[in-house]
Amino acid sequence: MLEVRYRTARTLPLGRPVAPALPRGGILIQPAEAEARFSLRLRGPLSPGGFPLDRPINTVTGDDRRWVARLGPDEWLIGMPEGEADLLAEAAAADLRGRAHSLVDISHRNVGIDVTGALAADVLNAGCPLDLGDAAFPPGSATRTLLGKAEIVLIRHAGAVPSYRVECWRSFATYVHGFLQEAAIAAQPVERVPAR
Amino acid sequence: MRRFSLTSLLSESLKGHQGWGRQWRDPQPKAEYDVVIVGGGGHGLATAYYLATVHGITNVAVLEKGWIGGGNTGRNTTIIRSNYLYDESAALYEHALKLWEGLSQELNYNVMFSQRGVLMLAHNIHDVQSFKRHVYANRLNGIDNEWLSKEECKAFCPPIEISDKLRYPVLGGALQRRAGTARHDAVAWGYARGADARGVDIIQNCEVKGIRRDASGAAIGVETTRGFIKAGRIGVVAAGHTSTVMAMADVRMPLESYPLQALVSEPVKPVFPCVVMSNAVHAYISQSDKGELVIGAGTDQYTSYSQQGGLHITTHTLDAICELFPQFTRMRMLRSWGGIVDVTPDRSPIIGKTPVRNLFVNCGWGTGGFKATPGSGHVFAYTLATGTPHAINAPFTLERFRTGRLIDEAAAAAVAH
Amino acid sequence: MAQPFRTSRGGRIDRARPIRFSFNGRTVEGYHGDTVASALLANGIHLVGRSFKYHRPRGILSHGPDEPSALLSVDRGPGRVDPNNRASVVEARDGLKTLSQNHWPSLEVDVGEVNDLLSPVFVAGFYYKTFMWPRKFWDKVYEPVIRAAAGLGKAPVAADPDRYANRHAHCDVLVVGAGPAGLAAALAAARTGKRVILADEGPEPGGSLLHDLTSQVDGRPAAVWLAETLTDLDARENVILLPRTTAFGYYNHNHVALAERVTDHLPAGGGQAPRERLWQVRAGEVVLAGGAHERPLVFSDNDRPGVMLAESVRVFANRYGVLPGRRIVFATTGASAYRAALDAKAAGAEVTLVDLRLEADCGAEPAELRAAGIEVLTGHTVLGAKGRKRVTGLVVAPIGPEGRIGASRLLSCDCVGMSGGWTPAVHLFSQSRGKLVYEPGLDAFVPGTSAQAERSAGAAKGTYDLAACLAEGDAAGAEAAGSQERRALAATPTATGFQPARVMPTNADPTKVRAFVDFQNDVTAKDIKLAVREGFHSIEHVKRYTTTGMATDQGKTSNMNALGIVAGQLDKTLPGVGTTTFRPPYTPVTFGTLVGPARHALFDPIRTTPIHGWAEAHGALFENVALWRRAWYFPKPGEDLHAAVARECKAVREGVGIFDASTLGKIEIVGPDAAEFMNRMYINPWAKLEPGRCRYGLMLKEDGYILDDGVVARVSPECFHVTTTTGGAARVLAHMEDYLQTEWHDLDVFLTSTTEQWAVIALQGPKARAVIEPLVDGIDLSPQAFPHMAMRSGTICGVPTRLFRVSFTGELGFEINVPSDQALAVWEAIMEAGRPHGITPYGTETMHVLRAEKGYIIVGQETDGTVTPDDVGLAGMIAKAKKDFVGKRSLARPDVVAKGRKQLIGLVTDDPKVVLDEGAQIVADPGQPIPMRMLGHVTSSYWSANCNRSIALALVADGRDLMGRTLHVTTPDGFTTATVAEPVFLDPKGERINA
Amino acid sequence: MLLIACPHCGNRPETEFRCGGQAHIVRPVDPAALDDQSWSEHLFVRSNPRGVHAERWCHSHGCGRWFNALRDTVSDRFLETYPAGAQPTRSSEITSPEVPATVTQSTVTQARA
Repeated sequence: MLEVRYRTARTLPLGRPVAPALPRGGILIQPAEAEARFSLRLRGPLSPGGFPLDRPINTVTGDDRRWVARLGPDEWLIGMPEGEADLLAEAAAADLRGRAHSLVDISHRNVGIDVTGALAADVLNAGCPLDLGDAAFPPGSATRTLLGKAEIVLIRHAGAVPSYRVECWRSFATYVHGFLQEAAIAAQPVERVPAR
Repeated sequence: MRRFSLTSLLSESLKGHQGWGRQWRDPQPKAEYDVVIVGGGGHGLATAYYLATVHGITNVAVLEKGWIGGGNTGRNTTIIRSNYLYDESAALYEHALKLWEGLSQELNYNVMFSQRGVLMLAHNIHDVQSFKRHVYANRLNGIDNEWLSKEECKAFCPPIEISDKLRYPVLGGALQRRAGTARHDAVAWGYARGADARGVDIIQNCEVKGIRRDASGAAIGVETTRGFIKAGRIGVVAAGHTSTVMAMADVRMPLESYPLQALVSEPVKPVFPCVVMSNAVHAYISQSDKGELVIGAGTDQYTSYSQQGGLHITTHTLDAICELFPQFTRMRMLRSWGGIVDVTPDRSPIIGKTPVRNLFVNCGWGTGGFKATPGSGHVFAYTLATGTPHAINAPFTLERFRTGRLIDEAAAAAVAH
Repeated sequence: MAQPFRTSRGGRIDRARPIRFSFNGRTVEGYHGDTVASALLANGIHLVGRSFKYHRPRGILSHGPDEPSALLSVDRGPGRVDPNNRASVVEARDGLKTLSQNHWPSLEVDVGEVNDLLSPVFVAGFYYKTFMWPRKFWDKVYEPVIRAAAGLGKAPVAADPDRYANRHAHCDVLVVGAGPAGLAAALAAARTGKRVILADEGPEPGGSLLHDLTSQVDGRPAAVWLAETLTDLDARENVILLPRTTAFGYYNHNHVALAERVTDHLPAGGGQAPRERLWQVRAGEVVLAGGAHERPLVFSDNDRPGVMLAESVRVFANRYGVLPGRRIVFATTGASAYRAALDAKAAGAEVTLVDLRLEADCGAEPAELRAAGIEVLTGHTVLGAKGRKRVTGLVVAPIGPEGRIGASRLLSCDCVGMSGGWTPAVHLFSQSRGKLVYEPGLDAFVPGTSAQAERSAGAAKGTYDLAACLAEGDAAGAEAAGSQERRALAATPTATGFQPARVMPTNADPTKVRAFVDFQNDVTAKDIKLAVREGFHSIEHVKRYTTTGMATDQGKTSNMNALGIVAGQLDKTLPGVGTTTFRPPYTPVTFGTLVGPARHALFDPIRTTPIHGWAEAHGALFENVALWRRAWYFPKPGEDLHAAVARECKAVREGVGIFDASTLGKIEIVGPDAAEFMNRMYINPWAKLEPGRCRYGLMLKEDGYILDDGVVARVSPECFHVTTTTGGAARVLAHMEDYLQTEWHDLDVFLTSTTEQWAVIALQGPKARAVIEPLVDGIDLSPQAFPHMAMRSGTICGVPTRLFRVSFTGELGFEINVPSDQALAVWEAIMEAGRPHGITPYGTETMHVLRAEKGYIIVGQETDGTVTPDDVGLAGMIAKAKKDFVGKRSLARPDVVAKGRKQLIGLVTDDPKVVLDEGAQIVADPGQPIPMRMLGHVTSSYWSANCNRSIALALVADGRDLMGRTLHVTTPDGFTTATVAEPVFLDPKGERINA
Repeated sequence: MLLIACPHCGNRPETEFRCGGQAHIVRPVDPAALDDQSWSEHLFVRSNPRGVHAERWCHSHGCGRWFNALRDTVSDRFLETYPAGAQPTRSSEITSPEVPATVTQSTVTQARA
């Protein structure tokens, strides 16, 4: 199946991102491009092989285009450009030959939203109950968690400006995107100075 | 017992109310009673009251480890209704409702039973089917329950938002007009006063620490913080602590105890005329005589005896309240609290015998015990007096978990497909 | 003259920024920095409300959150009206409209005041003793009257247009309260570099330092030290300083809830910014420095407007530049009121001070006051207040030896400042389940053993000396941050002498004295004594019987006095009577704050499929199924549900229909032990299912009742594609994971949800094959190559697909699984290809009818959590050879195999036009008396256009033995008759499905 | 809202978890061999102690793994968490259902991890 090239354009639930809008007061919430993603499940010894599987749980390796997030002891979420999906599947098959594992294409299950800017953590913390401080959730962190009433995977990329990827299931994308936009409005600083 | 009446109230008001005596005595425990009831909540006190009034058994003690009515009786949201689906539950709760209807007069204590109607809202097609099933079953069981269109719901309870724009629009509702609320503390006090007047000893600050059994295994009395008390029969009515008490007689129960939270708003002038329940969005709300909106929240997911739950349970409940009643967003939460509810696998109570001779139990009312208080006490008194269950509580055995004859109202409400 | 009681200078108000608001329609002028209470007092307005029960005139008791009496309705514009605001904490601003409450026709003239005359009758608990006769009067007369009288303000009537926000936050040290102790704690913690949050309920941090004009801290005036400290904290990146933020709830594991009032104080309302924000702080350590509340004195008519707390007089004078009266009498049992008296005198008032304590017990303070020209009467009690809508005088008398009360004297005044000592604000400590201990010297409960990682400091711990508060705060902050460093701060000593008094001694007839304990709920000392007399001895009983401490201030000013009176009556110690457990919230919190953004579209996620937009554009109506919104039916212009569904149903059986089944749950089950895992989870056998074949699977809970169902395809020997019901998807996956992880460690299997990876387009009807044939590549669609219950992989419209040949209609059918983002394109291509065949989109209602015509069950409709496979006629699916599967053992329980269980049957109404109500009950004899014996109920019922009659499915006791019998089914008006039939109404041999 | 130490992810808020009730109830290898009484006890009877309780939790909105925990049901304090299939190190502190706990005091301060 995977060798079949997708010939029909993908219709993303949040639409194709246009040119980035101007960030609203230190925050940019941007639906991601169509990407390929896989859920890899594997137990037993984690040979480095071609994949960085032996990194600690709740970390991500790679860059914002090709990444492998370890979400649990035997679970990895892998993201990459669409065109590389078949290569990954082949590589995984070669690498994990003879090992009981599961590699499931979930490119269409997940939707990505990038949240960047100085207020990014504040906006996420409107619904995400985790400590997103630099010590507890430094760049390179990745975990499944919650945003309001939706489950998400939260990935923090490295960079000068705080930069997060929120991944959610397709049908939750409207809610998650709406939640983040509402949080961005509410996170704008207002006069909180004392009466005097 | 000094009768309460307008006359006695007026005559006392001329004397600075110096003439009122204790509403119930504070006796020392006797060495032996015919019946010892463990737990001085509404159910236990009602049991004692009906033992004395219906069965003439007055050598009875109610043992309460704290103050009477201090458990779930004084912590619940006081919803009273009887529109249950299954024949067994319907009979039990309707029995209670009929007793509620004359309770103030029976006890000579105003328990403020207010038949303001309980309206259960349907938010999806599945709810509609389920509620109609209830309405029809209730009709054949002689219990009032009627289906209302959403417009009729709005007319009955104006604060309800019935716009189609709601996340879960209101499609209609099932209304039991005879249902309502009561003043929870007064129920405990009224039963206590009535039982006491007939000779029952209500013993507060007396915690049961053990159940003594004879060589045959039969229960013969209780060890308490105020000494051993011999008992002909023992009735355990200790909601929230049943597992602990029953373990004293080596009886393991199909129970788990969860925190259940509730809250009230600041008092406001009358704005909410009835009780509204919405299982689909988890909202239970009424307005007390004092003007507070009384709101029931859900249980936490873990067992606990802390009488304290998580904030997210409260916020989740208020999400639903404000969705259904958007005018209440600016109201304020005044007080919140938690109780401990004993939940059985089918979420119906256990009322009757136990494997230990002379030991009886009345427990597992989950989140809905208050409404049953008079009926529960009435049939449990019968069971304690005769040693056999009343026809109404006969199905609510411990045995049913072995045989599989469960009475699962919650499962019958089921889930959306 | 405007603001006649405003001092000529001083205070922290900004005299350069005047503001105007209205009170009961009258314009009130004040300054930026005023509260509504301070501005009202500046204008000489003391009468601001009526009490709950007796409608007595009430004024402003306090300057802070403990205010029980001055409760106003505040109008901030349309939809922004709310009741019961404490005037002492509402920041005055331009344009605010405030209104007093609980009176008719007006605040000045209130008919309800008749209750005050009837107060001898309306004692504590009177309503339990009467209103019982005649019985019907309760519902019709008594209760409505009681209810109308109860309540304070009026509930909002319109939806709230404001925005509310939520923020989860983490810190190492959370400091609650920014008074001297809290500031010192925050400073000490902040210096370590740890993350600190400092929250204070006031608009301006500083606590008592904001009105302390005389003390020195660290060699500087207190105000200067405060300003420097705030500047220091503000400059630190590791500190979040939150004014206007009340810590109101202390939950498990140091989860502390704060309510921040973000914009109410802004004249423009703050634009898009939220009105309030809930901070959910998870703190490593908490420092509780929330200060203390002053106690009123209990004496006759102590509730008259103008009678307030002594420290409040000081606060109004020093912080707001308002003298609440020109002739002020202070009445006290402790030293703190002396400072208030001195400050009031300095601000220009004529001052007298009355102290219940004997001169010898008073320390140096009387002399200090006398030196300042203030008359001090020690050893004097207060017999009562004079005046009705405003205090006009205080009657005092000396107490001689043996408590004899001497000749009384009237002290004329227009304001009284009273002090019965202080009650530490232990609310949050108690909420954290820390154990309170009684400190007799302080006559107060103070924090004892901690239950969580917190510590208290300052007045919240019963420490009232400024230097000691600073030292305690510093130590608490440093300890909380794990630092050994301590910094001592010198400060002016504070006089803290105090002797508790329960009720001020009097020689009046105790049954006549109306000395208020709970001001808002109108509970007097004699009410409490009555409760005790009637046997209510536990403080919880007293509270509930008298309602003391149950008002909107939750007893901040009254609890200790009530407790003291009960203890006195019973001759017990205070702890012997018990203290109440404090519950959240510390002060009332709006529902909006707790709800936050979870309103409207964000109340609950609305899940939609990739086809949703198309369905919307084509006129579909939708129904909610779990979180999903599914297309219910597609009416053409003029069609109702009935007409649309009839058309859709016929279209499927006669041609071809298209249905969006994307919401079905899907799980990819992969691994060498996948088949064994399936064997254990489902009642069916799986080992022999060939790859490329499907089977309808049924799954039970361990109690034997049906949990879920769905078609399962074996993709390869080690891979199953499982489908679940829409509502059951998450539940089933969790159920499987639970067994896999916790019971069957021996199985090598992995589960991945693919519900949203695959959209599912169901194409059903005799022409289904013809429609997709031109679109599909790589799959031979012929009946021989691709029979019913087969699954193939290939492409459709160039899109990879898992193509199932399955049917939930009884027709030839396909369920086309395609990746979600491409489903809309495929759907549109199929619609295009189907147009010549009359392809018809249909919704869930038609799907339900079509499957009912075939007697296929829907889990959740035919089953309800109490139904076994045999009950619905599916016992034949149970794999006989399997020794075990989840739920198998429960199927052998006695009452599960007994006769009389309800079984699935078909019902055919005698009148074919009658469509039964779903949920209708079934009886054998409609003439029997109530309660009737019910045999079962209708689970599904529809008009079947294809059968040209109504059809129904029902669960009926021993129903399979009743074939052909006539039964009676409830209708809204009575009963109708129906005949028991096999639950298949169309194509009983199932030929169409194999077409 | 509890703070729960997932053995894989560390301290996480309770809303990410699902509680699975009493731990260490092993599903019988051959349920058919049990009589009705034993089977109903397996299904329904729970120790429900007032004190230290061994219970199951799943980090469902995290790593998805089930694990076990010892928690005091009076104070709600966790004593420890440990992987599914393992035994707790402090098993001796579990409150036995047959022996009533003499009021467990909640005096221990919360783990400060």
